[in-house]
Amino acid sequence: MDDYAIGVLTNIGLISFLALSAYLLLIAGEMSFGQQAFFGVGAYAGGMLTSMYGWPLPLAALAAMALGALAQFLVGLPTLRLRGLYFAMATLAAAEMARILFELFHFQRQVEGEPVGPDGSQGFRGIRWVFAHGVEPLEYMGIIYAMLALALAAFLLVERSRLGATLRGVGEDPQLAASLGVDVNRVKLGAAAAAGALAALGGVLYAHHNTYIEPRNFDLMLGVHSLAYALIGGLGTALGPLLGVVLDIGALEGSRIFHGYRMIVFGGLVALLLVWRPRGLLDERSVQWLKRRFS
Amino acid sequence: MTDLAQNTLDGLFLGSSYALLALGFTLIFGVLRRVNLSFGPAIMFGCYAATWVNLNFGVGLMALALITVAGAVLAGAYVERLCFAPHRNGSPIAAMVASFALWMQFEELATIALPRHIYDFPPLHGGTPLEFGGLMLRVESLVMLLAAIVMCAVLWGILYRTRFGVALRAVIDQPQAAQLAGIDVPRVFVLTFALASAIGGLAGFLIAASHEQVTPMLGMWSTLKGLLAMMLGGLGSLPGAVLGGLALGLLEAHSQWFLGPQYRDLLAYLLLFVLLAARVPWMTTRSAS
Amino acid sequence: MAKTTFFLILSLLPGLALAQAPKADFSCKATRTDFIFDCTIRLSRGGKPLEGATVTVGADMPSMPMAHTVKPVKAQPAQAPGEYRAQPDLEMLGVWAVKLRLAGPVRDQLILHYEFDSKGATPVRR
Amino acid sequence: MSALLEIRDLVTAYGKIEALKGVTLEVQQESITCLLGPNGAGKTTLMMSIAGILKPRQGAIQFGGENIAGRPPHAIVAKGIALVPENRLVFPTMTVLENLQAGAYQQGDKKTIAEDIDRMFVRFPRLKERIEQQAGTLSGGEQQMLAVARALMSRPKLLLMDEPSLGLAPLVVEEIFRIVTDLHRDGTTIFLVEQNAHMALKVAQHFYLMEQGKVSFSGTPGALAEDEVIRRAYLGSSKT
Repeated sequence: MDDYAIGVLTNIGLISFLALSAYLLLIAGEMSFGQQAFFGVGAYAGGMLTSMYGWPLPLAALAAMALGALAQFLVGLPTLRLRGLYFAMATLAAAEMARILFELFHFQRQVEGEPVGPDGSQGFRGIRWVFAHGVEPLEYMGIIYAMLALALAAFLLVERSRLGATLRGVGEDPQLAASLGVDVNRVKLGAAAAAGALAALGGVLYAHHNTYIEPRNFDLMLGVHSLAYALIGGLGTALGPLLGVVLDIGALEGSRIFHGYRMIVFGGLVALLLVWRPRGLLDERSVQWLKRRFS
Repeated sequence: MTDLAQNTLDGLFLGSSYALLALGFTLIFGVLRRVNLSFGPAIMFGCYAATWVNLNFGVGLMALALITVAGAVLAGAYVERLCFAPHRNGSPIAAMVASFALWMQFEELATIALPRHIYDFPPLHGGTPLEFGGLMLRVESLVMLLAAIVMCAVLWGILYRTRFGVALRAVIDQPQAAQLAGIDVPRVFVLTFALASAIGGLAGFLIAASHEQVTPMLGMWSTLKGLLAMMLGGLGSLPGAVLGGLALGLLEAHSQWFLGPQYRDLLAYLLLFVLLAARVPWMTTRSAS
Repeated sequence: MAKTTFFLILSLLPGLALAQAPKADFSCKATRTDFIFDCTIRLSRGGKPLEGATVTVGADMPSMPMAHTVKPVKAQPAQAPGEYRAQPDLEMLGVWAVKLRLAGPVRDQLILHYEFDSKGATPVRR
Repeated sequence: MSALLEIRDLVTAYGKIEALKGVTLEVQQESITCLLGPNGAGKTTLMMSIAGILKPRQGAIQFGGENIAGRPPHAIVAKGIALVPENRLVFPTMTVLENLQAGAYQQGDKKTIAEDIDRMFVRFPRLKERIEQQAGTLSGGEQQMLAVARALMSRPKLLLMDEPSLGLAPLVVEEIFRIVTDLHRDGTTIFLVEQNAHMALKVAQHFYLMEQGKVSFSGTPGALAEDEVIRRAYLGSSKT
């Protein structure tokens, strides 16, 4: 596979974490415009730990995930009682605040005689752990997809379990779920923390792939895109969001046929697709239908 | 002391542009119970259309204003047909994501039509700003404030003095009862969408004239400011939209003076977050599931 | 995949095994065809020109970097030692995060921000 | 007397679930026709299908010599049918006066509207006292009256009323039924869906019983012993 194909596949893998993160909140009944902020938290935290404090990547990833989960938990605590657009706008506000805080965040340390670390809007250069440890692009892509497979396995496991049913129940009808004794808020906060961790994991992997991050990478566009991927791909299964990402980044970006007109084609395609399937390609109904056919 | 007055003045001018944007957003949200993420990009389309015509044929200010408004209404109609009409009794999220998809289209269309990052846009009055009592006053800002006031009066007149206004308020209040009262609700949707797009187009023209430039970021900027002002003023309430816009303008003007642009935006978002988290009454009266 | 398992063990060892990072200066001129630029790259490491590296030049948009990527092009070594030439197609003007991927004697990646316009590219210092 | 409204084999479905499984009935000119039946029999679906809120899948609705099945609500109001919907649906933030003006939306001439509004205030004096009040702040009975008045503002030939007595105190129910008889006396044809079988049978000249989306009985009050009617209206006729 040439460099370009690896690059596209790596991008698909990285954004899929964000799409899964938005999907997890969507099935819990909450629409978030802010997952890019936790993606950013992961990127910054992971990058700092490896390039400023010499932590190994796996450890830094775990720490970043914990931080992402904590951050989304704290944002969710006062806002998860809000519904629909109110919650979306609260997450938008929180994410834009995070982006501006990244712009104001200057914290560097001398490593081998050179300042390393976030330098506000100049960004954060030199996250070179992957290169320093001689990891080939193909191998790094392997790691990303291994992590993604782990996340997917967790999703598919949860979806079959009682927890998965509770989650969807809370998403579809919180009052009904509450009347059945479900602590709706605790479930939503749990889902939010997990979504934060997922986004942060994507962030860590992105930072080390790109070796450079800057606040503008984590703007509203990324957040609304990940929400769109989850919805286009379908809310019926965790594979839905991945389908959304593959459709955009894979098919159109990779194919380069619509060279330069890609967004016009993709935008029109998405709008028409949503008219035909308002809950995405792999929505709940088609997933049930597939399960009946193949089980 | 004059700084305070100057900032308040600038805040009012800035706030009036936000108020116009919020009015457009609120009209669409009030009637359709949907968020149109392509509201800002449709305005940008109008501004880019005017810039393109100006670059190739050189037209006067009035013509530019008309082209901007017409472009915004045209783009708005395209968005309404593709994203909102099909999802009328469907899911609000689908309609919103569809409108986001068209935002991508408008943005790429703009960068293709006019590839350079920034294009000039003629100001209303090229000369030095007016001055009285030690306060600087740009013509664009004055016209912006006047436009906001006139638009509020026009909207109030439409809403409370015309048959269409009765229909519009009825649809906002109880869509099914409006149908039963014999109101052609789909037609009200289309006309309201056009009205909101026209208001957006006017705001876009004045914003571009006061910034004296257009960039592809105009779509994102006007969407964010419009949404922010609408939420601050109370989702779905037209007077709220105006108050929200003015409040946001004043907050930004003053915080920019004391804290600089980054803290200004940070403060605006922090205010929205805190108000939402505290679930203040005027903001959460209308349920927006 | 023995190498990956070895890597996993290696990765658990803390320590700052950060090799000396290479430096690059980068300049481009517009060509007759739209959005295609003729760029020269001078690579050095620890002050000495870096020769014999295989350099690929790619670029991302600062906003949504994973979605707007440009097909990377391989650079050809130029006359002077440590100097390389490439003709990337950027599809759009504006600010790009140019991504220089190095392989061969040293494996690394450098990200440099440039504003591309109809004449050439100027470094961006925000 | 000829039938003002004729419905033949009407089928309306929500997705795959057929709420109306082929309904056939008539409403005679200047009559009060009443429709009884247990919850979920499809009474409201029938009303909404006539008013155009729901699009029937099959069947015809003949009114004024034309099949209006599937026409949009505003066209049906123009033809002279007005529905007083279940739980009233007033415009809560608009005043009583504005609610009436909304009801007269299709009436172009301002003078006629003013006259009609005055006539409403004669028929419903309590609304006159509340003229500037927001409809949302009225009591249940007053909102019901406002909903009836709003429907009358479009000068309908046929008035559909979907459970007007729902959730109202007995005294207010009396008043509502007195309004129904007054309207009938003044020549309005009324098709009334009602849970309160006892009251409904007192005012109606003809009634239908509906169960699981089909008409199960048609006749004049007294054709079926009242307790039998009530039993079937509430418990359905299946002999389980």
